[in-house]
Amino acid sequence: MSNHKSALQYTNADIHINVQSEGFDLSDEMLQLQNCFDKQDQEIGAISSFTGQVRSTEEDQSVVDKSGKLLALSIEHYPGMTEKSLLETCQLANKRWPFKACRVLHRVGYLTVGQPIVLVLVAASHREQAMKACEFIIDHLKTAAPFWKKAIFENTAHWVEAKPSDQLAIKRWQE
Amino acid sequence: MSNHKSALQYTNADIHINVQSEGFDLSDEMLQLQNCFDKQDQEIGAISSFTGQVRSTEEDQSVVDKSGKLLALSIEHYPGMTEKSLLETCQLANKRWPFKACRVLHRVGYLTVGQPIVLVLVAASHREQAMKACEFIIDHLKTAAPFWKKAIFENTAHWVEAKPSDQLAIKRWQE
Amino acid sequence: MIKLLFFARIKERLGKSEMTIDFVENQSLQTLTQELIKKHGDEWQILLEPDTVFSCNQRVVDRDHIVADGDEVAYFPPVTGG
Amino acid sequence: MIKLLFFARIKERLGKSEMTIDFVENQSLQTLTQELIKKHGDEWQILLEPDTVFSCNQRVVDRDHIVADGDEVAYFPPVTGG
Repeated sequence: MSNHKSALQYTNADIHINVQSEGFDLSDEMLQLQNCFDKQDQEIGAISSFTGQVRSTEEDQSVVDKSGKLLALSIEHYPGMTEKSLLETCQLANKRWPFKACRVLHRVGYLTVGQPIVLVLVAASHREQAMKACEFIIDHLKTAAPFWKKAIFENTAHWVEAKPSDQLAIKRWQE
Repeated sequence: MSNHKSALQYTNADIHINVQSEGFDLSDEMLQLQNCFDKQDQEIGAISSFTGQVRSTEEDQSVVDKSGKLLALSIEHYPGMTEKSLLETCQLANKRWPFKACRVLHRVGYLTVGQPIVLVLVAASHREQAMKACEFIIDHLKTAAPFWKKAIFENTAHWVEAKPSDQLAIKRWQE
Repeated sequence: MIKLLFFARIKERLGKSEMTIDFVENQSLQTLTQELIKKHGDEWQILLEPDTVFSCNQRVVDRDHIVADGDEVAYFPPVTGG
Repeated sequence: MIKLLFFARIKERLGKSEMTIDFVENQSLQTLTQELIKKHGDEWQILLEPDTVFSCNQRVVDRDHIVADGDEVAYFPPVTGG
């Protein structure tokens, strides 16, 4: 999980983390992200966002046959450690791709199909920093932040297994 | 510029292109992106966005000394060719990272500091497709779509020069 | 005292989300966990499954980590957020 | 007839955004452009600057591209959108 204790250094980027059950509005979050700055000194040229949401489809048809349709995800977390882990992830990203501000919102509780789960927003001077930091944060979060998803199907429910592809995605950043 | 005529193949992704002088609202665009789909079959798990906006700062202090503060960008385009070029860029992205829907909005005219210039929104089943396609589209657009920016300073105005770094960014995708 | 927390399928299996146990000097998480299994029965073997993650004071740690009095120890499956 | 379009600093330098010229059989963009410069003067050399991009019917083309009657030809500097 988080092996990056050295990354916990001072950074002058504005980092906002929230774990919440409520939804969020992308434009509102964009505004709040931009409000971190002095209007007279707008150095932000690039804003990247990633939104993850509950998909209805299971690629594995055998799962669909057995369990029925996916209705929702129920997401649990480790309060306290989650926020700490997300903050570390953002600080680590900021060290590699210096950005001006970032917001990470992650929802918990019962989320039906089509609902947003996570939002990562990064504002930077240039597009490379914004896009890379955003990508890194979502990849890192998936293997480090203590959240667990339970998939609620018509006929059953089961805990979602960690994906080897997420482990591969985070390894890519260590090259 | 666009050497990718072979990419003009049929794709079942929903691609929306607009060149406009008006601004845009990110949440509205997200909604419209999602409205492309049958609500009963929501296969979208990931949405990436990139927003580029007018920065106030010039890295080169000698430019600031001579020209004064940047006030705005005036953006010109080649109507018809622009839309064609943006569509090709999206189709090329979709060929490499199949996505479900994408929206590209690019503004023209007089845009003051802090105003958004371009929005790229990509919705896909998984995050890798959404993020890579979004990144590719903005990189490709910068070297292919016929837009030209004029920087309006307090004391002068000049056409923005094409950046070698943008040429490098697009070369990266050819590896 | 040591505070123990259990999450997700581990919590469901054990039927509890937290408990406290007495502090024992110079005890590793591995030993502490083996004692728990000895006391509570086979159902608790889930704590030592290869993919179970251990944390101490909200940081992921190895199983040979030595626990201090007042520590918060948590057991959880690989994370699946995002 | 061939329709010519000029954009950005090329448009400003020439003081016009479009014009039409007569079609000449089997003429490359390079030749067509040299004829324009010959006719309109040195100011028009900007059309053959190394970084000027040529398009024909809204596709970027090389300077040896042969023009057809009714084509839309455009001259512009490297693009700077996004």
